[in-house]
Amino acid sequence: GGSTEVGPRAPVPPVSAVGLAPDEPLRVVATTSIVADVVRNVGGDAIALTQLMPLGADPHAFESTPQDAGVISDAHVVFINGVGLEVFMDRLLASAGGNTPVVTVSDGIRLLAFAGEHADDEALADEDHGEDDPHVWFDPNNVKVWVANIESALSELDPDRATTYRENAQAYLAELDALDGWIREAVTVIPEDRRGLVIDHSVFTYFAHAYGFEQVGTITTGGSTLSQPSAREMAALQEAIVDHGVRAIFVSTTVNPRMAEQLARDTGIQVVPIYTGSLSDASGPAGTYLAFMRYDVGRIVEALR
Amino acid sequence: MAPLLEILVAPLRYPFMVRGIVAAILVGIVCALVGTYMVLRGMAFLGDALAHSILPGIAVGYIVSGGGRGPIFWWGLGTGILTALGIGALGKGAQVKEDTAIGIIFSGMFALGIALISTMRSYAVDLSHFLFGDVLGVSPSDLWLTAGLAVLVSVIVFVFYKEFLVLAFDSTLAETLRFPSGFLHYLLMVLIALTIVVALQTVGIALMVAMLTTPAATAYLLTKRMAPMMGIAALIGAVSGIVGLYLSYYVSVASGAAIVLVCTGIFLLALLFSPRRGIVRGWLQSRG
Amino acid sequence: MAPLLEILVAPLRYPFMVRGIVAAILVGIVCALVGTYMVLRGMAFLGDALAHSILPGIAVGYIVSGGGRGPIFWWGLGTGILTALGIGALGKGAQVKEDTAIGIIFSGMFALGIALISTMRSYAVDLSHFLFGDVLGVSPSDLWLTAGLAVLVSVIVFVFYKEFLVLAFDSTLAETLRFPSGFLHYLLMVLIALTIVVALQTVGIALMVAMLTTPAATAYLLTKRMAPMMGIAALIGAVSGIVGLYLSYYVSVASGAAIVLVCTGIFLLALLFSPRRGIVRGWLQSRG
Amino acid sequence: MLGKLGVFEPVVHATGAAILDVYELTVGYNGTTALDRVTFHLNVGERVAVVGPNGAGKSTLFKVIAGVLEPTSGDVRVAGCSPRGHICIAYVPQRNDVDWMFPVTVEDVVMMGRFGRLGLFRRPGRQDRAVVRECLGIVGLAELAKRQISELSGGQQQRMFIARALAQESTLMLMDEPLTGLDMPAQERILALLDVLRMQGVTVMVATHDLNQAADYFDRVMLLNHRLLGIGTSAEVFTTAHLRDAYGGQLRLVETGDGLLALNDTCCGHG
Amino acid sequence: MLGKLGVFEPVVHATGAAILDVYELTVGYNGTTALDRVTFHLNVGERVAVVGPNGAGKSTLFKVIAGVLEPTSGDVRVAGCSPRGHICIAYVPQRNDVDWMFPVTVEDVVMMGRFGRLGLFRRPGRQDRAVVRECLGIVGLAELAKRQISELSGGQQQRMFIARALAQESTLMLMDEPLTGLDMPAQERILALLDVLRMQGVTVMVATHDLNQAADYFDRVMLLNHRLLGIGTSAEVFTTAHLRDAYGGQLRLVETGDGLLALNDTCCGHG
Ligand SMILES: Nc1ncnc2c1ncn2[C@@H]1O[C@H](COP(=O)(O)OP(=O)(O)OP(=O)(O)O)[C@@H](O)[C@H]1O
Ligand SMILES: Nc1ncnc2c1ncn2[C@@H]1O[C@H](COP(=O)(O)OP(=O)(O)OP(=O)(O)O)[C@@H](O)[C@H]1O
Ligand SMILES: [Mg+2]
Ligand SMILES: [Mg+2]
Ligand SMILES: [Zn+2]
Repeated sequence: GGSTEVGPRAPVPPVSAVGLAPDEPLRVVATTSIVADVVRNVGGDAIALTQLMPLGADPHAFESTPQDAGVISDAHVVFINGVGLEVFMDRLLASAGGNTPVVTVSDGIRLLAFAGEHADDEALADEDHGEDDPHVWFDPNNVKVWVANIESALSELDPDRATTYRENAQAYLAELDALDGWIREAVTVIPEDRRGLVIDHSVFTYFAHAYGFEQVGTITTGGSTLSQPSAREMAALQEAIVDHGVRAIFVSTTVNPRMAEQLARDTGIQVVPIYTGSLSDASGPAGTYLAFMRYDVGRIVEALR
Repeated sequence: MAPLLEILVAPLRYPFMVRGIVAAILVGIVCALVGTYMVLRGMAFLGDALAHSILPGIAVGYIVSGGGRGPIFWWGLGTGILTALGIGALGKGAQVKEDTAIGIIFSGMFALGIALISTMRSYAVDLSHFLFGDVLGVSPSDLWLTAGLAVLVSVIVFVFYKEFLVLAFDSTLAETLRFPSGFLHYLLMVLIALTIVVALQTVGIALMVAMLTTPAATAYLLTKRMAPMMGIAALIGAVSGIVGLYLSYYVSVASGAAIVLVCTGIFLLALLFSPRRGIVRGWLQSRG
Repeated sequence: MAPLLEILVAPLRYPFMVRGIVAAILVGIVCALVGTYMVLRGMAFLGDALAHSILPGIAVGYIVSGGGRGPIFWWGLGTGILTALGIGALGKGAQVKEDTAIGIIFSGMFALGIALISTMRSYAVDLSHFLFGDVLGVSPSDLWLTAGLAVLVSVIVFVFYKEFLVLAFDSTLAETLRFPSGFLHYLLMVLIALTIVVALQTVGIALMVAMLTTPAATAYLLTKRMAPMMGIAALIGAVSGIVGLYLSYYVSVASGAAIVLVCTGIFLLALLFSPRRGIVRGWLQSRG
Repeated sequence: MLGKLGVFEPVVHATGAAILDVYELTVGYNGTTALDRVTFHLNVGERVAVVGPNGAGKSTLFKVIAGVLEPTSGDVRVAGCSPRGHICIAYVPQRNDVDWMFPVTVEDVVMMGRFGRLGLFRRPGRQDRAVVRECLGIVGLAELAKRQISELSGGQQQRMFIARALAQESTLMLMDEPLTGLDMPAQERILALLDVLRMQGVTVMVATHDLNQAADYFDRVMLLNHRLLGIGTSAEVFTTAHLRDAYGGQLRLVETGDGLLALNDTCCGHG
Repeated sequence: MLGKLGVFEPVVHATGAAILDVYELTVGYNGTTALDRVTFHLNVGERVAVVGPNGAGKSTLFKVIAGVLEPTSGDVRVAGCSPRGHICIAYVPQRNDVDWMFPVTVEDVVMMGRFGRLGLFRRPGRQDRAVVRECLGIVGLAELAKRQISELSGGQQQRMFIARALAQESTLMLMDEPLTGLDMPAQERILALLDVLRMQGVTVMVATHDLNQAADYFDRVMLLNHRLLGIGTSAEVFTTAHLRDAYGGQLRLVETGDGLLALNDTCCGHG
């Protein structure tokens, strides 16, 4: 597969510079640990970053406390993934956010419909965001859009440190390019006929699209961890696993692996746990976004080669 | 400023805290009023059931409207009222007990909702939100809606106090007094549905069930008359809302959970120390 | 092969279908037996309540065990039994009605669970699974657990049939016959808790509530005696499980939802056409 | 507002009409026939005792007249209208299936009898409270007015429901075995009350199993066993043939000056 | 298995002892005293009527003896043991708070009376079914045996509970106003049954409001009004002074050959 073309630059919401004291950092909030990690890389020491969702949280379900709301209320800017991932936060942001600008880091990414179907232009034109897959970070090229969005937002809020942000962003973009290259290299060992991916819920849409895989099927249909398959879909998935010679079922660490385990047992393949919606803690194997991608791709390669 | 005052005032800096407290008080009062009837008629679970039952309505509303919050609310409300009327009809026909009627319709509707969602193949129907609610995410317009509801429910409960009392206590008497039993029965069901759907918007299922049941049950331990029971229940509901939110602010517990826990705590105190039916009193009596 | 036979056999090619059907039948039977008592005693909601109440146990189990599935199950079971005993004590003390006791403890425990989880700040405890369950994800060892439970519950229900009957119908008689009412009451609560926690593992809350309530209520419309009521309920539970899974296979509806919908459908048929209390019969009678 | 919709509309009596007309009334419970073509009339101010064996259909008759049960066929008119339209019927059922733990006091329950006369929006006033106090006094519960209802003895509960029926100040009182569980002074007081009610033009129907009470305290008696076996003075109705029809041959009968009397005890043997 | 744990263990009677000893029994409901230091004894085979005004404490006494209510102080011994240990007490409560829609037939309810005699694991046998049929015959419900219990009239329900108590074949029967709502032939039959029970050595305590019945059909009468006013033959107990104490001055008293009799009707006036 070729490189994903980056869509038009995101129209960052009109933010204006906030007056900061010389050594006062910009107060920044990010929702998931993955968004937070990218923001940290762009902002560096110049910002005071708060990550809203704890490590290991399923971003599809989360409840906030008054502290969370207070943090948002006191912040200069909030970065969210968007694309319907943090549905729970709409009202919290509307309520506590008040004047706090909210930046959707995924703005400008070319979105794909979930469940493995490649987005065609029709789907893009369709304003129905419920059909878009929110798991954009499985393609580092999408994260490059994040970086651009984050950098421009931070710079406009805090023009004095714009240079720092630009330098940090440049450095990190380079690392993302390196990651993209590394992934392309790593997956070459997987033969063409083994590039079928099965996963608990539809997180591999962008990964498959970028690196020449096919998301053969998911256990829960739709993009949510919160639904249940029918017997027909399970049967179809089992057939697909056999037909495509799928070697493994990947399961998020935050999701119950029961169905996957049974299906794997019946078809004689293995279950491989990976990280999807959240990083591990710093000492774990997926403490940063870069490590997270390397870890997951490592597991994929290991399982499918 | 005195430290205590400081403690009380500090959270009020945030407008969302103020809105949350107002919402919790309003919901606490309305739920207590409506919940009194539910507790007395053995329908404590109607809240939980209705909240789950509106799922298919929400799913259909989502499909039809393409995801707008407004239409989904009205679809939910419509389904809630229809379900409440269905439960009312099934329970009134005396074919099955009221709680069984609730159970059947609840699980049937919920299953229908899940089936619909599973064919929709879309996840945007925000289930977890309905489960946990989010009293801190209450918008000013939600607040107006809740306040409007609170006034409506209070007025109806006040106007029909006599009639609802007789209906709940002795339906044969209601018949012989020629009260329009059917109308009143369904009016109460609609009131309950209205309360639940609006409360759901602001506070979520778990919190709502607690607000419907626990204050009314606590008040039941403390008085032997209906009107004071409603008053005490409303007071407990409101106090739990305030204390719970402060607790949530200072201890950092999820706000809905904090309110429920305060509520449950008050119930336990009443259970132990009620002058009328308290355990401690019974225990003291049996010893001397 | 005849087309009908082909239709019946085709899904059985998949081992998960066979396991799912066996699990649905077992759970259907056990829930029907236990559910009969729940429906007759007006505790239709105990299932939903207990299922939610074990949340704090699961949370603590998660913290203590560091996420192992086995220990979490036992923590859940322990919490379930404790909660059931607590509800039993509160309802037996006659301080409040049984359904109110259930409501209070349910919301209190659920809130405690949410509070615990929100301080843990980890959602690794998988809530959605408990809500929807997955009868298609049943493992052979789950199946053995369920079968063991089915045998245990059936034996106890059979052995204590007389005693449970008297206890449910007329507790004063149970006292004068010197049945160990307390022991039996708590035994029944423990049975219910056991059923619920095990069924939860296999089928999830929504399905379980339906299996506890709907078949028993349907049977209630069809017979005027207790033993046949249990038998018919068990039959309906088992049939719903089988038909529902075939439906899920051929029509592609979420499996749990399909089972519940079949179950609800049978109830509606009984409601319309029951020879004893059916609506159609009543209507025919009133016309001539 | 609801009055306009006809929901709470009071019914104006057709003057001069008999207060109660029952015509060819038949009631069946799936399969069994409880009442079989029963026809009779009551005049304003009459006191009628309804007697008959267990399962004769007495309670069924009362329920239909009170409007809480639909007849299978036949016609019931209270002051010329259908019973469903009436708010001036007071009914004491044989068994009160109420929740005894309900948070109401004795006083509250009796006050409910007044609710029919208050419209929507009106709260009970001073006069209503006076009536309630008076009715409680009549049944001898004045001292227990503030008790929660579960704290009453069986007879006290029964008295409370009689007081509630009295508080309704209705023109037709239906009391299904109201003296059940009352001690003798209380029974005397209720029976004495019948005279007062008659003076107020209240029509009273009472079901009872005590044939002597029926003969002594009521203007007419009605003997029922699914069919109406007779209605008239006790001398007309309590004939050997009628009583045999109703109770079978097991009743001890005693000849008195006024006619036949059936006895269930031997008190007269002492006299 | 449970028998070993002492849960289902039957109690062996201390022979020769009085069947019931009540000593200084006091029962208070929060605040009010229902029974005040009541002491008496019953011998095997006696038939005792308990009379007293509403709220006298009759039902409270029965509940304590049946073991369903804990006394505040004092002692109750049935055949020398505490009532909680006994399975040979049959108790017909004044009000049966059962769910009438429960899926049981009349037969099933009467069969429940037999469950005390069956151990764990045993199912009712042929003999049990015969006893049930017989008891249904005695109360005249044989034809309604297969009915669901909500399909009974008030009197028929009461008969069913009496049949259940009979089916227990116990040595001490406590019946709290059992004749409530029964028609006269049925009352006669139950009262006639008392003789049969006496021959079988069954001790019977019956609460009633009918002083004449109490005097005529029972060996001894007990007059209760919170305190025990008297226990003995009706001539000893039903004295003007005692009855005044119990009922106040409102009772009409008639002098008979046997002593004083209290009347609640005027039947003797006719004779
Ligand atoms: N649960 C209760 N709580 C408080 N007081 C009670 C309760 N039950 C009964 N009482 C009171 O105790 C006294 C005795 O009641 P009990 O039921 O024993 O009377 P009784 O002799 O059976 O009367 P009746 O002839 O009306 O049945 C009465 O004054 C009654 O009001
Ligand atoms: N819900 C019901 N379903 C079926 N049959 C019923 C029902 N209610 C009453 N019956 C039957 O109808 C007949 C009349 O009953 P009803 O209650 O009117 O008798 P009653 O004269 O009041 O008797 P009692 O003196 O015992 O109160 C009885 O044979 C009874 O068994
Ligand atoms: Mg009757
Ligand atoms: Mg009594
Ligand atoms: Zn996801």
